[in-house]
Amino acid sequence: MMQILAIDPLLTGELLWTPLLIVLLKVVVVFVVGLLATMLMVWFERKVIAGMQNRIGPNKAGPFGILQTLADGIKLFFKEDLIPERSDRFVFKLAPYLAFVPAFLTFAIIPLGGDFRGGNDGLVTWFGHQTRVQLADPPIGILFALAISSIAIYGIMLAGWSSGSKYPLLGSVRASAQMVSYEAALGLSVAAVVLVTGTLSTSGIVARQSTLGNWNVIVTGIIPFFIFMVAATAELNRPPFDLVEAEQELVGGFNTEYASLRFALFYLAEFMNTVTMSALIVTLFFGGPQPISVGSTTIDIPIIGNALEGTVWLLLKVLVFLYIYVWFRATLPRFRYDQLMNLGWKVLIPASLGWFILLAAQRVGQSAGWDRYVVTIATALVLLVSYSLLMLAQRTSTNERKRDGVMF
Amino acid sequence: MNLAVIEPTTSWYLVLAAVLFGIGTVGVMVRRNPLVMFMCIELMLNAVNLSFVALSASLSDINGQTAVFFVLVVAAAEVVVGLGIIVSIMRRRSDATADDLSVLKG
Amino acid sequence: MNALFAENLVGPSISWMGISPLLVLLGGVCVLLLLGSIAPRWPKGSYCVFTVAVSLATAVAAMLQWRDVTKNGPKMLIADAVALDHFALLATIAIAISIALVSLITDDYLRREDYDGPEVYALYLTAAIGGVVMASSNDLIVLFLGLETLSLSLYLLAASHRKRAESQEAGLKYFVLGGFSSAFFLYGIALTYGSTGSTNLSKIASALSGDSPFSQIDAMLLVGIGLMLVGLAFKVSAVPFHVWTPDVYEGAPSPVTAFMASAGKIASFAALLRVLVVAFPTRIDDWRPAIWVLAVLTLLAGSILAVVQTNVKRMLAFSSISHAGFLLVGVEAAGHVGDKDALAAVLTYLLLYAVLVIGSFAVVTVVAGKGDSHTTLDDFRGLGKRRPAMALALTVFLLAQAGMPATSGFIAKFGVIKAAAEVQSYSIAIIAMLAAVIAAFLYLRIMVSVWLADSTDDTKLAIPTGAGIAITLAAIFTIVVGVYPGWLLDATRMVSNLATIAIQAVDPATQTPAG
Amino acid sequence: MHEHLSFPILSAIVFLPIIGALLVTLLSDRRPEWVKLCAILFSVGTGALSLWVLASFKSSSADFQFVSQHDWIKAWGISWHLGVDGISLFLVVLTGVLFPLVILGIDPHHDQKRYFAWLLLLEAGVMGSFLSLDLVLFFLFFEIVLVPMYFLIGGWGYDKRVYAATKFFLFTMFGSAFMLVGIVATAALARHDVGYLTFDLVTLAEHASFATNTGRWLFFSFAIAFAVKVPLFPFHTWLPDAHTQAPTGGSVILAGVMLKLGTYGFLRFGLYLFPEAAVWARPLFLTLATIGIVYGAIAATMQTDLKRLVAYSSVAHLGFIVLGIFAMTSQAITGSVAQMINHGVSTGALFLLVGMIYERRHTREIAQLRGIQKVAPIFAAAFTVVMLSSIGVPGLNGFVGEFLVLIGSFQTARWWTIIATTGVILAALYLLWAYQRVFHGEPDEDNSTFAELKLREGMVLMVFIGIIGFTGLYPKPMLERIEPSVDKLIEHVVSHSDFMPPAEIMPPAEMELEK
Amino acid sequence: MELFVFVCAAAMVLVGAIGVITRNNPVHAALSLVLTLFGIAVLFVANNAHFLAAVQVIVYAGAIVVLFLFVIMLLGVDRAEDLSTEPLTAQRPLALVVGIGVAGVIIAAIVKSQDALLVRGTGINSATLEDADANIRQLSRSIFSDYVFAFEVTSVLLLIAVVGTVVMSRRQRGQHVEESA
Repeated sequence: MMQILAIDPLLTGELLWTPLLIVLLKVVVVFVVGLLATMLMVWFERKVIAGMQNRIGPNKAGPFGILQTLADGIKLFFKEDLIPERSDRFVFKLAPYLAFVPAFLTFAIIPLGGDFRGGNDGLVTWFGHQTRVQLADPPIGILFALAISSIAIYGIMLAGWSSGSKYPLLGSVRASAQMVSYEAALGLSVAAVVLVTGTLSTSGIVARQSTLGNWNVIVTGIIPFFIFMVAATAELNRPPFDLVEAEQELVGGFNTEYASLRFALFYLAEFMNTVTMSALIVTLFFGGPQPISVGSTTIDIPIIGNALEGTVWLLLKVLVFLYIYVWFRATLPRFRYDQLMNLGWKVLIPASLGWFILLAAQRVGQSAGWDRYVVTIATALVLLVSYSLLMLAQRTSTNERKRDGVMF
Repeated sequence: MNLAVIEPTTSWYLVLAAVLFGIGTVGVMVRRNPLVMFMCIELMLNAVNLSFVALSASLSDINGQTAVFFVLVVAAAEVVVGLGIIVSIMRRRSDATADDLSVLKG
Repeated sequence: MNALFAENLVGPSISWMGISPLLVLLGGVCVLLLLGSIAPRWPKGSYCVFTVAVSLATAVAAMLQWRDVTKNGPKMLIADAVALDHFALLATIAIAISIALVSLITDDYLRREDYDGPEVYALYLTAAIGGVVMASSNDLIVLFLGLETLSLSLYLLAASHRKRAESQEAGLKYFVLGGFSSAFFLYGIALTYGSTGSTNLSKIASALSGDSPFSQIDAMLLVGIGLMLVGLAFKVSAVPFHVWTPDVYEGAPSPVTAFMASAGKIASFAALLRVLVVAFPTRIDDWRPAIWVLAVLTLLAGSILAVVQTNVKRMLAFSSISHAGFLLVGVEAAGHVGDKDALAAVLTYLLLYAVLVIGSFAVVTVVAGKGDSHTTLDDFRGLGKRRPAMALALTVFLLAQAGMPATSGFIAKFGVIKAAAEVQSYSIAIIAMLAAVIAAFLYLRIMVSVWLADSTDDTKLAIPTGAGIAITLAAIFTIVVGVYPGWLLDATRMVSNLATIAIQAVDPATQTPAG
Repeated sequence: MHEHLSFPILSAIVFLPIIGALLVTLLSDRRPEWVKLCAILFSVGTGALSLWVLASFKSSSADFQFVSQHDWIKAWGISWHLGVDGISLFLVVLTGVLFPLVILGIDPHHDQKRYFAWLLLLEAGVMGSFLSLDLVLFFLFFEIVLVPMYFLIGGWGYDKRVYAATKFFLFTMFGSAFMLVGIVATAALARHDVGYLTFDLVTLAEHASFATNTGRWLFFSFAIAFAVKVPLFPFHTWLPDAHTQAPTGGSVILAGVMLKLGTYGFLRFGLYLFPEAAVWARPLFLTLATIGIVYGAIAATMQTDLKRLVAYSSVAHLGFIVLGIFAMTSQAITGSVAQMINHGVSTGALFLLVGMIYERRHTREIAQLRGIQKVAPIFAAAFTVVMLSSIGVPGLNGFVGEFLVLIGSFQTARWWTIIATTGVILAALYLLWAYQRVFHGEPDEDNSTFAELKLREGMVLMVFIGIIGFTGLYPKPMLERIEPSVDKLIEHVVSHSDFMPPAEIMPPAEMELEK
Repeated sequence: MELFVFVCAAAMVLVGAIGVITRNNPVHAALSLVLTLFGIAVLFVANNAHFLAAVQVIVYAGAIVVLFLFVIMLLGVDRAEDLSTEPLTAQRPLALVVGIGVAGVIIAAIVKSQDALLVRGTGINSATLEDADANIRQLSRSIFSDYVFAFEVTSVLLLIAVVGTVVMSRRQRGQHVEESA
């Protein structure tokens, strides 16, 4: 236990009050930032979509309707708490928390700022203590994120099941199947990042993306980023993969039976997850709090100190992805369920796996001193053959199915 | 204040693992639902994993942790296979328990 | 460039030739599955032919290695995790023969049951991989993985007849109990690891030998050995851990039952011997009594319970338990200074029994008819009139299982009894022989039905080609080995003393200083 | 030294019937006369070979003759070692003669082909047992005779045949279970003395010496098998059932030669291998033998079934043989060997006759038979001769053996002999009484149509009666061939134990006077 | 601190385990299992096995138990199992005896040999400020050198799992799923 904390330079020495307070402060800050970001995200999304659809969007509560989310929250808070009769009471009450907590936990490992410039490893000095602008930096940081995202399924799954009603159940089964399916692709693209950076620690990953050319999105050859992006969208159950909430088919999805605060928690978790996922994308592929720098020139934001500047960069980058998500929602039509599954299993997973193998081959070739092009071509050939075999098998099974007249 | 001095030794972990294993054993024998029996087997495997990790720490030897890694893989494969069998059985009869599996007596 | 690759990992050298049997099997699986999924309609019987070819290729690869080992001596491969010695190779060959024969039966069976597809064959091959890994492992973790590979395949195979409730339930039962026993085995590994600091069999042995300080944690080690024994006893279906056997054998599709009783047994016993003889030669006095008790219980319970059965598959299941008892007698003898004759005897027994049991189940498969349902003693009535040749073959198999001289069964039993007698375990030898007498009653009952009872059904049974070939080959093998066993015994005698090799094979440099 | 060595006559004796059996199996069922011809040819051929052995046997030699020795299972020190000496010579001849007679004299009612095949296989087994000079080889043949006999009883016997056959099989197997362990243990223990692992009888007997206790245990492991086979008193229960339910041919063979496997085994293996233990166990076996004699006789008296009566008489007669063997004097053992032959002939003939009665009357109940003498005088005459031989009337063969046994035993086992003598009297009682009930009196309606002896039956019986008469009147050629081997055996026993034979061996003539 | 962690985690483990074997509803049992799994993961961390802790959560909690829940929900077997009636009267006490016996023997052995557990092997590198990945690197070295063969064997294991699902779930040609009571 000690070792894992000892990674944080705060806690290397004896346990004193100051570091403890710093840690507490970080906890509070992360929590508040998270909540705040979520609220803003809700507003942001509504506003942006409204703009895209030529509407005005929320504009009553506060300036630009920015307090709309708060108002909604207060309303939900005071609504009557309903528990369906046929529900499994314990699980029904538990589920929203299971959805909400993981959403926050991921935030703990995202470097929110810090000084990564010039080979610094992100350490900043607060109150005479060295620390990271990050709640925790376990050596297995990125695995932690994966672990949490795999746990996030529980909330949805159990919410649907415990409602004791058919539609939520179907919604939750869909959702969890979707999440499980896309987790593989997600994990494989993360693996590509880990392969090139050689570390699992999130701060380590950030530290290795010092210049624009070193950003993982480029080093890993963009494909893993795309896959991650798509998979993350599916993982978030966001449009165009929001089959969980397909209103036409499933009424309201897994949270149909929920009301008041419990519903608010789900809602919150969903947007929280979007924020976290964007932050994760930034951390993994876009240098996290690193400023944009090409070669030796770094775009420096004046006035702000180096440590805080990282935070600003992070926020800016995250904003871009948040905007992309909203954009998705506004523009893309929803997938059909089988299309979703096909995309996940037959495109994303093979692609991410193949790309991973390609990267690995490069890596091995590099350390063994083989000709880079030969390695690439050979690997590509192998992948091509494998893929055509896969296609062939798929075609065959489709024909078989047609002949037998069964769906699967 | 005294409590802070007590450090759990390896044998604490091992004993905990043994208890967990025992609970799992009882579970496999008591429960009738194949799914739950199966969960109890997972409990047992976890007890083993805990033992491995604790022993690895106490022997200061990484191989114990490696073993856990393999156990995890095995557990995953086992679950897939087991659930496959259970699903294909329960498709016929949705409410089977181990007692209902009485076509084969004994 | 970065930390992970800064220091290059130098992996162990991999002797590809040494594991060529495994590679052949693995390649076979891959090709089978690949082609099976690309071209789903293979001509009739070609899956079977392919599997037979793969298994024969495996056997050939093993034989080539055999020659190599004979010339250059046994060795340890891949970071001492795999042993390449006669013991492993003989088991490999036996397993390969089993798959070949079983595949022959399976072909017609599958067609009869309206089931196609290469999955069953693929599972045979993967099970074989597991078996070979078990037999040749020199590391408990590897052994465990091999065990699981084998077991998972067997669970699936047992449940593979999806139209038959019995089959599926057999699969489930086998699965739950198998998983249960695996957990025990694994816990045993954990405790052994804790008390010796390694999972490598040779390293365990050397840690336990001589003046090592590990004697202090004997209690944990003993419990570890005990738990491993429990786990393996489940797999070899030794009493009182046999409860799954009759149900699973009865429920599983007949060819699969044959496979479980042959290849499954070979692998489990090979693993049992490996663990006990290689890793714990210094703890013989502790585990021998346990094996003794297991052997006696298995022999008696297997034989006695067999007598009251009325279903032939169940009978053969109990008889296989009784045979497991015989094999345990050999294991017990092998405990004595790792007697190499005993090791050879057990392996020979396994090989011969495998052929016998496959032959028997081949007949059962044919008699059982569509749906695998006609397996009671009454269904065998008058087989001697309906199909004299097949009945004769069955008689040969049954007599051989009873240990009748001039059949391979006698050679098998004789070897084990001889091994027991050489280490002066007379009591267990006599118990074994008495159990054989009790079990003989069971075989007589089947023979009575076959020859001496009148048939209720006079329709001529059709004997499919594959099964016919398998039965003929098995019968010929049974007789030939019974009459002229010299060549086989000469070959198996080369099985060397595992314990000494294993200890020699550990490179002193890699051994961590004890304490 | 033997010019015959170039032709392995003993191997031929063993293999000829096997080839015959195979040929019979392969012949078509549709040509029964060919099947029978084939069976006759091969059995007669074997008989001729055995007679050839008799003719060229060197009567003065005590050694094994016509020895044929080859490695068989080299790995285990098992060899194909055949040889014949005075003790086994006549048993071989008896076997060689009896089988053709059975095949000629008795027709099976159904499944002729299989019947003959089993019979020929049985002949090979019996021959092999008598000729083997290797423990494992002996065991092989000893066990293998069970199978054909099992099928003969089970397939062609009477209403409770399956029960009887199974009982027979299991009892005998029970015995041999111990023997196999004993055999293996003997060889394993003797390895130290001999220097290598061998199962060769002569080598073992000459070179091995066992610790007193060990030797006794080993002896018992053999003795149980032989005692069951003989059968000695507490193990005899299978015999009446087997005899009663067996078809006539089976009974003849069973009584004629198969029971002798037990007594022969005692001589060849018990005494020869473990002289000390045999001497030590004398009181026990003498007692059992005596009990057997008296019990068998009394039980025979009370039987209502003619065949069962004869069966019990066998128990009594074999008691005499065992008595003679364990008396361990030259005369007694010579007498025992002679008695084995004589019992084989006379009881064989008796069963043949009883079988004929059953053929005609479909009953064996003594109560239902009456006055046959009137209707079938020749038949009755034949029966009388055979019966008198069985009783042991001087001038007929039964007398020679029984008398020698009694005389010989009297010197070393006085009290047992005295009790045993009552058995002779009882034998006269039950046989004559039975004769009286069956043959005397007025035939009732059923018995009045009793058919007279047919020509073929008569010819077969003539052979028996010829032997009975010849041996009874002129036993010298037989005895002088037996005696050297027996003397050698006794010498061996004496030199390896503290047994002292009576100081002076008196010639039979003098003894007669004394009496 | 360590004591605190241990006690909490142990409580999680045991409460979860007992939950698994006593809760009637399979879903509740599965949730209890998750609790145990988390407890185990915490104990892993306490023993320097960070990587394994993460993998434990990902594989067990994230995949295995989710699969369980899936099956339970898909098949609708979430009907509570009635534990109050026991078909085999002797079974429950017997199971208890066996379970306590097994655990008791093992605990006795552990207690007896607890002082003798020896330090052996190469040592476990723990994460430090300089090298946060030390543990992972060491683990990977172990997997790809000593256990590389085992690692390869796992591929077969996973292959079987794939084939297995196909065998078990593929609809057979001409198969009519029998409806049974």
